[in-house]
Amino acid sequence: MTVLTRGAYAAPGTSLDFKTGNWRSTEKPVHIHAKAPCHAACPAGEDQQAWFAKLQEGHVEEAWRELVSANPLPAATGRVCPHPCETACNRKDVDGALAIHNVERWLGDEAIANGWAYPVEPPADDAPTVAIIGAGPGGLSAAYHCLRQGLKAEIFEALPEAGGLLRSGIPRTRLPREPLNAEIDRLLALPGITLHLQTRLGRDVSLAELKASHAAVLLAPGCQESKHWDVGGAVPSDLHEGLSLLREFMDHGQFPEAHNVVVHGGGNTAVDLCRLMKRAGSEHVTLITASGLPGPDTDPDDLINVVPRELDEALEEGIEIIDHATVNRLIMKGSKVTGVEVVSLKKEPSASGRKRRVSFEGTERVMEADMVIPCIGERVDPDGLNHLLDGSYFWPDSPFGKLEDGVYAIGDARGDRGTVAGAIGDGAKAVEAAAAHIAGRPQPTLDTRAEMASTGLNPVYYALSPRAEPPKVPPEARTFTTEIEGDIGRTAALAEAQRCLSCGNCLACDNCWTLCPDNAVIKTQELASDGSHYLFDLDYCKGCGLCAHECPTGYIQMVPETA
Amino acid sequence: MQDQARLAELRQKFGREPAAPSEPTAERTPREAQPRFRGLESGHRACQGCGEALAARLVMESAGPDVMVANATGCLEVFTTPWPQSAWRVPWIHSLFENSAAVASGMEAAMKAKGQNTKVLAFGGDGGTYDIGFQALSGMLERYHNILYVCYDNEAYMNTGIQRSSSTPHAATTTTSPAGKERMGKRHLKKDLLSIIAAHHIPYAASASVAYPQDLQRKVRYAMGIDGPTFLVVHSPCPLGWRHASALTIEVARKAVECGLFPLVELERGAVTNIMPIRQVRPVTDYLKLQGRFAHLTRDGDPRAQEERDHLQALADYNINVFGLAGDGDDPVDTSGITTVGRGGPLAGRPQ
Amino acid sequence: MREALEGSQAIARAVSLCKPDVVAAYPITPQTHIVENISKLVAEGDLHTEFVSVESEFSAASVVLGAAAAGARAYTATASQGVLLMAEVLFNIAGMRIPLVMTVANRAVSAPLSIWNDHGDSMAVRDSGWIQLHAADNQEAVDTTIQAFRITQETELPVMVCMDGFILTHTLEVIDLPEQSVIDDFLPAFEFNRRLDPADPKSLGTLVDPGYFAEVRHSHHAAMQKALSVIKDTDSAWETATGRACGGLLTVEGDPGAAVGIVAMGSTVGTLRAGMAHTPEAGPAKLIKLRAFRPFPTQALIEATQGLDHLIVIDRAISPGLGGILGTEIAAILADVPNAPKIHNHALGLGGRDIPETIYADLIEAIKDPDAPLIFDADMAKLAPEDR
Amino acid sequence: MIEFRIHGRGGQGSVAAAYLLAAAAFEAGMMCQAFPAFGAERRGAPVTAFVRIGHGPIHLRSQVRTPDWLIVQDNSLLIDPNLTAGLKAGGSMLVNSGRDSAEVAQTFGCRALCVDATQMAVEEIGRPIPNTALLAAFLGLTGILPLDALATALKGRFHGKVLEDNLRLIERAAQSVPTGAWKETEDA
Repeated sequence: MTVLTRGAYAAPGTSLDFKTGNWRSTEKPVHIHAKAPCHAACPAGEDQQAWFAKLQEGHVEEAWRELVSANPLPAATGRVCPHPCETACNRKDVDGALAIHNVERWLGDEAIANGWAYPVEPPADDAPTVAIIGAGPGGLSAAYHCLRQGLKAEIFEALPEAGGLLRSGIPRTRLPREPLNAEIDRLLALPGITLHLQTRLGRDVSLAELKASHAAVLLAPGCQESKHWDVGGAVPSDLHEGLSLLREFMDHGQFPEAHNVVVHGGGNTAVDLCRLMKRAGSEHVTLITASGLPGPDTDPDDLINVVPRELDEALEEGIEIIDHATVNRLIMKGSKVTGVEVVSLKKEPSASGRKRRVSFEGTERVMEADMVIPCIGERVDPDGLNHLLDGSYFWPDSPFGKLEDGVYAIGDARGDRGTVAGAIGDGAKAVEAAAAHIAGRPQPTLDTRAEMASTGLNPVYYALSPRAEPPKVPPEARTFTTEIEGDIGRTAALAEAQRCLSCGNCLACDNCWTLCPDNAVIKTQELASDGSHYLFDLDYCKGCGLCAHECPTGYIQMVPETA
Repeated sequence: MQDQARLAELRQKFGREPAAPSEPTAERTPREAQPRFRGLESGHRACQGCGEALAARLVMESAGPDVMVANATGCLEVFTTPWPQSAWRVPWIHSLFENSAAVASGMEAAMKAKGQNTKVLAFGGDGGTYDIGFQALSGMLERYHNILYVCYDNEAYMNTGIQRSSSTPHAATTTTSPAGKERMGKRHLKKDLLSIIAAHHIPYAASASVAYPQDLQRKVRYAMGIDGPTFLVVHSPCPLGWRHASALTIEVARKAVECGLFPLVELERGAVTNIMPIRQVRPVTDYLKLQGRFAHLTRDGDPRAQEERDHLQALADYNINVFGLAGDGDDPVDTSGITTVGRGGPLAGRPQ
Repeated sequence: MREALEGSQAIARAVSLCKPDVVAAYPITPQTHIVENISKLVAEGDLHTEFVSVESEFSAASVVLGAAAAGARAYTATASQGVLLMAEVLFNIAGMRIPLVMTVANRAVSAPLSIWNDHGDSMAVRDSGWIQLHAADNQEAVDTTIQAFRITQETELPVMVCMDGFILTHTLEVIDLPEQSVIDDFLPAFEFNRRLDPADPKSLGTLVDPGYFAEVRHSHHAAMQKALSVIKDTDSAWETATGRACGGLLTVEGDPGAAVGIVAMGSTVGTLRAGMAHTPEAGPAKLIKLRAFRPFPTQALIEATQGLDHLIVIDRAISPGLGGILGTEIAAILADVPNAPKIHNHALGLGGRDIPETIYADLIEAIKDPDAPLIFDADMAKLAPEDR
Repeated sequence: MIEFRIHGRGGQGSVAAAYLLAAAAFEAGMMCQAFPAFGAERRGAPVTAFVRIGHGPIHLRSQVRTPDWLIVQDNSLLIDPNLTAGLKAGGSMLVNSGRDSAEVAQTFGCRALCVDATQMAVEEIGRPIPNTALLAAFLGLTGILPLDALATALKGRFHGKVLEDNLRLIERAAQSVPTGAWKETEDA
């Protein structure tokens, strides 16, 4: 029996005997570790938030190591990637997305300059060897991830140099040779990677041999064959196909002369070509694309697949773009083209669900042209791979690229790819699956965590801070060889890191600890079991939801009591 | 020296500071090892999302263990001390509704008489401060007691079930200022208490809000360092009385500041010495629409609602003009009171 | 040392001898001279105390509550409206069992406004749970004030020392003020183990639910009953220290064989004593001077009234609609006592009405008059017929 | 027991006179009691104060209804026919007045003496406060208490020049009346 105290005084802190936790009727707070949208959007599988966290602490090398745990070629991707991470960045509607792309490049360049070692160990002498077809970004990534999985890698490349599309399909104004060579050389120098140049599948080696001699085969051949292009059966006699024109230019430094150029297509190659032709002296360069230009109402499916920055630069340089259109007819004088008839067109939904292209009668118009360049994409060279292709590409069912046991597809050769970063991500995933296959482990699964939308954040806690922009060569000073975009620099890179909202993950801001009216958030000195610094004391938490509402990052969410 | 030894003993006993790395911490529970003074402990019986409980907890953390508290009758008193339990870890006394300032005066006189330095705090709600305890408060200030008086302002008599006080904002509904065919909630204005307090020419008087805990705690620490009467009014939303979701307590408090209806200002010897500029001034409707007590003001098509909204907007504009609250983004003080976050906590890792 | 002192001045000096840490008071007639004299002692440096000049009696009571709770010996004084303005705090002080001392310079309660003496004020707070001791003269007031500090400390019950306003407070008489060393020996240093202390931070003034409130009140009542012996013992100790007693709970004087007894509190006792001496023709009486009104010395009163046929109970306040307060209480006490005297209850001296020494004979005479009025000295001729 | 009633006007020191007289009695080894007729009056209004002195304890606390002595501090009060109400047979009245004593005695039907105490006070202490002079004259007349006792009581209340002036004043006032003229009623 509790005995009355004189005057009914109470002893300090005795309210702890009264567990208010049972007042929680419906919901309790939990830490959810949602995926940040940058991470979710990154085809290479980078966790930008994680490496920005290291940068915030001022640990640049650690940030790079964190970055290359997914992507071994940041100096390259930091120059060529269309950075869907920035498009997804929740900060874009506040004061501009983080300049993830530029910081990535800076980190990659820093690693080259400082000779930082990749975070891999040499594989054991008796480690299984994986065969990799193609030394483009996908193949290189796969080789690197083999080392991370304790496997050896043997790369077979048809060309005399490694680099694939990075070397052959991207102008130096975007990706100069020096960082590309340095990064590829550093990677290929890692013990455990063997490279066979000028070794072509179907000619020098066969898939069956490789399957027999290696623990797994990873196919990263890229797309080397231009797709056939004609307009109603007509083909100009002097037809220059886009990618080969670009390769030619990059090998010889010259373009055929033309005054009015029409480029037909909607990818980076098309835009690169437009800009180079313009710079080479063509008076009018027009891009005709079936896709839409970026805008508030543009459906992501409909959006032109070009690095936004590049598109801006192209417009800046005077390239004309006709969107939602196609070349309906070539106007020929003999076998030479003198003009094109353009018609408006849109991708409309069809009964099957796949989009179909519908051109609209009555919108035809004619424009002058003395050169038409199709830039509608390439297909996989079918040599030695015929039985694995479905049309022009591989179409693996698995996100890990598995075509059959021990054989995986990587990169552009997959019908659903199209970026360097995607190829790099494929390399990592394919190796992960292959390693599991080799070791007899269960196949890996995808990270299915929810993505943290901007609506899940509480933006008031973030001080406004404008996005850093790198220096750029002005349009009039641009050449064929000088890199247009400059280095963001250390100061700006570190400042950008501070702008990371840490979407969906704890940034140890103390808000929950500070704002709990019930003192039911406990701060821990060591990391709590869930990796944060905070515990919910459910003995006292009344479930008001204040911590979740005031969590800047959406890391705290209220879930049903029974969950 | 003696004070230091005593403080050390108190800290040891009540876990005011984190243990140094060399100290053994194994015997302390995580709760005991909290790197802050737990003056107001868990297990109190405040409503979910109670702004007053939060405000009191923040005040106690900054005030520290070497204090004693006189608490007026009200929610805070009732929910913290249902015998035989108490949520307080400092010496604390509740006497009556209207006399916390006077009881505190006596405590302070006792400390003076005995040559002790323990700081005396007096707590009251808006009822106990703006209304019934106003006289005792005025006397306390005039007599220049070394007391920090904290008013937890939730703008009505919440303890008795939401009756209007002189702190209730104009046009807010309470059970004694309901809206109806003839009335649009409270007919009168919120009393400008801070000006009256400041007119006592005391060293320091300030307003604070639970939405800005760092600012609030800075003000408490500042007041604690003053030997003389100081006054702090803390805007403390009441989810029950203001009729908003319990998770929105901070949001509502923040909007009150951002729209200008609850200016955060500091006055020394009656003169305004600091204000917290509003980073982005919001219309009062942003604040009103979150709360059921203003629901009658957000009805479409009611000209009376429009008029009262405009009235409240005019009052907010008045505050903004009088105190110069409209913030300029480039102003270095713009974010001084605003809690912003970065990895590793509010102060860590911010670019200087 | 014997001195000719005004009552208020004597009280101020007595309080000063007890070395209070905190004094808080608000001036009100007829208490004013007490606080003025204390202020003067402070101003002259003769009394080292925190003198808090509050803005109301309500705050005066609140300040001494806070001071005592914080471990200080605390004192206040008031009267009349001041008592009523304090009322809420007085209940609170007692309910929290806070030890402190207050002088009430008894005065009538308005309306109509009257600055003169009666007991309406202290009677209005008789249920507040305070010890109430009445002084019959200024020497008793001084001695009781000093004793009160010891009693409150021992019982953890607040003590109200009641002295008739003007009649005592403003009367100069010969007072023996003890030496400081006598007080220092008599009165232990102030200790209050429930005090507010950061080293042992208790919470005082909690919310008590119905499951324990009855026990709170019981313990308070029990403490009051235990205080009876403390009051008595303290007076004995005082007598040992000074050779002077105040009469413990109550004293009986006059003719021990008399059939008539008179009970009175405060300064009335002296006048009745003089009347008895100067009008022997009225007959003898047993004069019962009641010192402790709360706690009520029930047993002592029963013993004192044994053998009496008539007991005249003098009130200096009434409970309108019932009668005299002391009279009603004593009637209730004696109701079950065999052969209890017949009670004649009269109120005298309301609102400062002067009580002449002839009152003694008049009261004795009135025993024979079954219609003797409750308010004994009220003159019906002064009332309109419909107001009689 | 000897009872006194002192009549005056607010500001003339009537209550102080009562206290001084009682204090003087205490100094002379007697018991004493002095108190005002408590009123809410302000400066200028009639004021009454009472003194009882005796060799034994004084219990009675009523106002003095049957005084042995009256001391009247203000000439203007002589218009009140009730001034001498209750004055014991053979009681006497000392009046601060320039009027003829016999005339006053005849008016009120008692022994009376007029002394211009105000004039003496103005001359000696520079203020028209007649109380100490009247008390001194009274003691000179009656010999109830030695003048030294009053001087001692004054020393308990005043200091410095005020005290010196008053000591001179009471000496002069005591000598201004026929010493011991009313002595026979000392034990009335």
